[in-house]
Amino acid sequence: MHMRRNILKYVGAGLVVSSSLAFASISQAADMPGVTDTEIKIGNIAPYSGPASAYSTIAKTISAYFDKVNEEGGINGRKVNFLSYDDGYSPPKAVEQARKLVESDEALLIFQSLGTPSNSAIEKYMNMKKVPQLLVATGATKFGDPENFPWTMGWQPNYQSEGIIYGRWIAAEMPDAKIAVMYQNDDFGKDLLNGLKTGLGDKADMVIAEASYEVAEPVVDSQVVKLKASGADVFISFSTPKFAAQGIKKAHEIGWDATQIVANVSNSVGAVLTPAGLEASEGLISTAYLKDMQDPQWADDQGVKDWNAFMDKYYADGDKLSSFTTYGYSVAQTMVHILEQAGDDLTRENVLKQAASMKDVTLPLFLPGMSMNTSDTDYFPIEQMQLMKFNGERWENFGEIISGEVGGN
Amino acid sequence: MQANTTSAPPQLAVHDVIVRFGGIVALDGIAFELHKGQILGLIGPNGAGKTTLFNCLSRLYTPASGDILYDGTSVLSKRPHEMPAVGIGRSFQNVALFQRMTVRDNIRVGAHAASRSDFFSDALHLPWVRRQEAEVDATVSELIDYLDLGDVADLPVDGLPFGTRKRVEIARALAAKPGVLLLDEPAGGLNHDEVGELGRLIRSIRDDRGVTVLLVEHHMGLVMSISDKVVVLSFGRKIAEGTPAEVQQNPDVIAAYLGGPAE
Amino acid sequence: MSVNTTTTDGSQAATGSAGSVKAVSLPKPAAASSNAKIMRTAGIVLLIMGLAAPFMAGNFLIFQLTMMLIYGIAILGLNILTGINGQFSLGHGAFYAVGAYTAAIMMDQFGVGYLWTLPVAGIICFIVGFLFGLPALRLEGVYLALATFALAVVTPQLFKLSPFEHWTSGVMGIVISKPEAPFGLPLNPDQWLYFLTLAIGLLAYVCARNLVASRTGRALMAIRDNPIAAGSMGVNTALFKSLAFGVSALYTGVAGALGAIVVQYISPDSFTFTLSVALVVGLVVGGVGWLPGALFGGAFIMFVPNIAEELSKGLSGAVYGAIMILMMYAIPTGLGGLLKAALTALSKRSKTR
Amino acid sequence: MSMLLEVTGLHASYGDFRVLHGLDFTVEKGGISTLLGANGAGKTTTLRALCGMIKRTGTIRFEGNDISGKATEDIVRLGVAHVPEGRGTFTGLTTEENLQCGAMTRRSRAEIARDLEQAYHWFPRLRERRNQQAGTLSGGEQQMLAIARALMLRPRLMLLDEPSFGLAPLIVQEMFSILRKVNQEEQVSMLIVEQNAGVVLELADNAFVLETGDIVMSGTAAEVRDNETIRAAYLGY
Amino acid sequence: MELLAQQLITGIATGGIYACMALAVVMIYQAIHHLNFAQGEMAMFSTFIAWQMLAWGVPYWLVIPLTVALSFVGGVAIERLVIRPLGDAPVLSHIVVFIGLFAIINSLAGFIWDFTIKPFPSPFGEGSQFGGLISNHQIGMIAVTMAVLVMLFLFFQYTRVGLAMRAAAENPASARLVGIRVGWMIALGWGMASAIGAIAGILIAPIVFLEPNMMLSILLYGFAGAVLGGLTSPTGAVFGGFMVGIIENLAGTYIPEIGGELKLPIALFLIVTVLVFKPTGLFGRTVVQRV
Repeated sequence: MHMRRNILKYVGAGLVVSSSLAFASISQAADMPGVTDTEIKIGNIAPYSGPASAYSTIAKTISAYFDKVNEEGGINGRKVNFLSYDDGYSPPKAVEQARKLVESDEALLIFQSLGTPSNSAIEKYMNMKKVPQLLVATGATKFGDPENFPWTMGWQPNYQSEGIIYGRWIAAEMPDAKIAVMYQNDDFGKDLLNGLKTGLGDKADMVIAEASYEVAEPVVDSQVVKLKASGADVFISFSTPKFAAQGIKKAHEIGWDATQIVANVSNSVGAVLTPAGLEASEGLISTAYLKDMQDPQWADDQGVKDWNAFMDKYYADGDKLSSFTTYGYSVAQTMVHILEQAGDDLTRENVLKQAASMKDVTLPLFLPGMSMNTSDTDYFPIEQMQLMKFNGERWENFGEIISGEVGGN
Repeated sequence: MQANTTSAPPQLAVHDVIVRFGGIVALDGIAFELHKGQILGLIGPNGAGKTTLFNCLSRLYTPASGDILYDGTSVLSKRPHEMPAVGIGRSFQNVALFQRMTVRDNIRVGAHAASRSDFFSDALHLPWVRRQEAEVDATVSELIDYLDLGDVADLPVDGLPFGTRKRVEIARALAAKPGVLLLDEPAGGLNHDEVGELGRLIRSIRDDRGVTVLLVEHHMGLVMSISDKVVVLSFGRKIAEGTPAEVQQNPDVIAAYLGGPAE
Repeated sequence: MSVNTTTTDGSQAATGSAGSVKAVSLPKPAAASSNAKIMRTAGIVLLIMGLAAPFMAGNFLIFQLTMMLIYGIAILGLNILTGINGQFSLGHGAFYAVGAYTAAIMMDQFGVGYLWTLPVAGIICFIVGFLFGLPALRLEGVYLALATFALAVVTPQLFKLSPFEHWTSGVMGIVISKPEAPFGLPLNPDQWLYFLTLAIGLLAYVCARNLVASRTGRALMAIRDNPIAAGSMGVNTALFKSLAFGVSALYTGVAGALGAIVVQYISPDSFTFTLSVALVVGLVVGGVGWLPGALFGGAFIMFVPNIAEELSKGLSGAVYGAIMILMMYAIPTGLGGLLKAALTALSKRSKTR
Repeated sequence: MSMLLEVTGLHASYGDFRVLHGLDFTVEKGGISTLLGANGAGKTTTLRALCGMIKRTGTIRFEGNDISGKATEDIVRLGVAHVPEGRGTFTGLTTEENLQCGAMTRRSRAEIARDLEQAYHWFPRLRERRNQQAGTLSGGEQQMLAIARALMLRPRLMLLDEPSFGLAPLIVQEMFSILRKVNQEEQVSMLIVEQNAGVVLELADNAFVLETGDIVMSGTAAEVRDNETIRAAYLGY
Repeated sequence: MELLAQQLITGIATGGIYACMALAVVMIYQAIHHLNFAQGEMAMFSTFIAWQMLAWGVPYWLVIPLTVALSFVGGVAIERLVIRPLGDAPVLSHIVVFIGLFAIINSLAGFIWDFTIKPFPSPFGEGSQFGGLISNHQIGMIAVTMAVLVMLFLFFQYTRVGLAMRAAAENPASARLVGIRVGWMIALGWGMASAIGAIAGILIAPIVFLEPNMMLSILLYGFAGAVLGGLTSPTGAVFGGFMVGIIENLAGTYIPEIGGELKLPIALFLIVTVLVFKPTGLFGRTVVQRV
């Protein structure tokens, strides 16, 4: 397995190098689908309907952000035409929408298509068509594989690195801990769990109990009760917001006095901790790369103020409590950055090249000290996170900014 | 045409059949015999158990005890859908046709037990299936003529008058070429003329087609005019058995059922 | 005795139980032959359009048309079960999924050629459907609807199960390569898959038609209309109902396998209960019991959501729902029912002439 | 004698099929009329048209009010009880609940209780089955239930569609004597469709003969009974 | 052993949610003999209305009766405006309309209130019993469910309207013939189902948090509970709801390895098994139809 991957890597790297050389010459031909002198067509696929429709907030925020960009003159004079289609979180529909964007609308690229299944479904097609599939909205590790899929790139820290960070931290700080993990039974939960075990290294047997849940379940009380019964003193919840909130609340109710960790996607003060109860959330540990808007410590931060102004003006009915809005805001800024870097050479090849050559790019909502870096072999823009602890009122960052190191090598 | 001699074994024999529903005894030791070529009238007050007995004969119910023999062989091990193959066909009290199918298709279903096919051959419409279909169609056409259903043969039965539907039901039962035909109140809802016609039809079915008939009916005129033998049930028991004339004179029957001189 | 076709008997209508499936029966008698001619002409025109389409349309549209045909095949299978045999299923997405996974696993794990996966998917789905049909025998109406709905909900979870992960790749799903046209045919893969699907769809349709017009089909319809009477006529209702489930699942399973090949990717999320619900919607819109309706049902579930999305993104669900409801007002018995009414009117006019 | 029900020019159709082609007939206050006719003549349709179960045109006057545009339940509330073909049993309800449904439009609990007793008195079979699910009753028992349920309405007019259907001769006699009693003691008028022409012509005051949607003969029951053709077709002597 | 007791109690608490929904399911089934797939969404929408009123500062004790009343009116309105025009269209057409309603309500709620989860305050306050295994809210919820159950039972069994509703659902044609206004009975059924749904929603939201998709799976469990107990029996539905909760939790806890993943499949499998042996559910009556 390892052997094969290495070989593939070399072959793949060779291909990328040779093809990027080829691009350089072609790009002069100004073959720029989706781009005119006044417009850049950007495609997007998001679940506006169906069970995952909560995530559509991200696409709505992005759309609002491009409105702002357009109003302020666009990118190098070109307005962004943001075509966002609904796939209802269904892979076959995602394929249809991707083909529509590429073949019918002739978009320059697809940006922030959401969900591991949907992105998996279109990944092969996008690479065959050589259309960038940029900054996809999933933390699955597979979307940082430039050897095999040079046209597909992620954005957020991948789930596995996040898991590793928790594992390392527990192994170092609480070597005698007994860990119980509740995880969502999909790639997100499983990647985090695997990362955790990797991070724990040879102490992986510290995990004494695991309980998965399905997104279709109404409540996770049973899982929490079961995990408490294992006698664990660390409770890790690799869950999406609703279930994380339920977990925190239930653990508090049954008086489980454990160190609790929640995944980054579920650490929003407004959308998770408040519903779960701030008292119940005290002492919670998580990681972050973006500032939490509800966190009073950022009240005077310029980036946060700008964000607030943006929300008020361009996305007034958006939910400021939702971390999806900050996420969408930041990822849209990243996209704008890449397009700006590409200048007037808006060929697919050049845009991809720009995406794959970010150097210490930072964003207003990043935690201080964080930046994005990519290269031909590193397709994980954000690899840094910082641990933090909730004091009953706000998150307190602690420790160093940590780099996960799954991708890139 | 009179009933066969006693030397031949009965075509249908009911031995001490008992049926219970919960605590209620619906049939309490019913026994009678039906010989080939006979028409037997089964009468009795409402709720006497006539339809229950029919349902036993067509194996929709299983008696708690007793036996039912067809040509000397017990049919109790058979399942309902095997009864046409055994030789017992039936009509239903309230007419149980296939509403959305045409008259012709209804009768074709009647021939189901008399033909063979499988999903695969049918889906591919294999030659032997076609040949068989032709045979079935011939039988069905003959029955349509026999029962004078030509005008309505290709209409869905849903909109047909009650009397017509009763004839369709008889045609459907005949399509299986039964040895014994169970008719459940075939005269219900028919006027005098039509009842007369029905009587002639039932006789003809017996005489021309050699079908033995077991008839449940409240129309005394019909029962008494065509039956060779009449069995009277009341509250799940057999209270009388004999020729129409004998039964009509039976005081028990008069008290329980006929109520004064019959029409 | 003169026959008056007009008097209707009320007893059946009055006692009709809530669980019964009303189906469209197309007009028969008198003008049947002229109606048949109209239908045949329409069919031929449609077929010619279907053959020409891939040379006129872009690949994206061809892909959509292929998916439409695939859904049509699945709905055809559902129609055999629901329209012809009268059994509800809100869980046909499960059979679609089984077909898709069968094809994907065979291609991914064993390198089997895609064409071979289709019959295998059909057979496996037949078996699964038949086996599911056995307990389903005991259930009627809403109870059956719910049992099948449960099947639809559970199936994607089963494909995620860790013990099967080696085969199914769990939540990550399986990526499949798109087949090229064989024999050096001058077709691109999209066109080739379209024609392949069209051919299979035609075969499926012809078989379904034959089946309906046969002894088997009559037995199935007899069970739908009156199971007890059907039994008394010698129809082994248990066997036929289970077989109907099996055959129906076979159709849907083949559609699933085709769907996997065309979409080139499957995962548990591809086959949530919304797929089953969509198939039912397609069935009803096309016309329960009317076989060609499957094509229109397929078109509805393929294209109407896109139209709804065009109309309003934020409220696309609401628009789609509203279109569905309006369709039911306009044609409560589906397109088949509408056609029936139209043809009846037509034949009456020709009769009076 | 004044008319309780006056029907003029009654047309009705099922979908596109015209079934009734302009019927005229009456039921006297306190009287009994009967509709005779072959299968498919439109007898059942006439009853259904009268109480608004199918689309119809023409004038239907009940106690002088035109009810031809009214909905079934409103007609029933005026005091018209219909014993339908096929009995219309609420199969999942008990026998007694079925009977109580019959009195749904009435207020006085005491009267209802008394009428319930009366119904059981007339049909003792129903008392035995009072807590049984009505669907488990035999065909004839359900027919009794249907008639008893109609009586629970305390109707002024009863429309009876083949009340003797599936009943044993003894019960038929009893049932008709009950109908006669109800008619005489409580002045309930009736319109009866019945194949058993002999019995019904004895009970009825007037008779109308229906053939494929048209009334071809009408008169007093005695007149109709004495008609040669009728005797041959309906009475058999 | 302790874990068993804990899971049993948790199962009862969770089952209370299902029981609550199952009751609403049975209610509509009694009224129209259909299963309304949009019922969960209607309940969700009602809960959002309650939430909105609370957000506007309307006091809690006023919000509940207002919401229930509004939901009743809403249910009647949906029947009159959406369902009634369908007339006697086939069952499957009704199902498609229910699916359409589902899509409309879900989409509308998301459009108005967004998809982020919202905390919903409990009418019974915070706090819990049995070492936190069952919160005061859940106890209150179970009590309310029981109370509604008793009221429904009395309504259907001992009132004339209840009898009229059952008759109308069972045989509309005959019901008209005894003077029952079938159309209004159906509308009333929708209203009551919607009102009970609103109560269910308000009781469930504090536990699962309020969001447009909150009822998606709960409705399924509600169906499962109702079917297990028998669609004709409110008592059965409540019992069935609790059973589903308990079975699911025990399966998830005690079946090693795949137990957690198979919670729902096992619960549904058991239900189908029950149905195979008792096709009308544990408490359901078989309606005998004579041949």
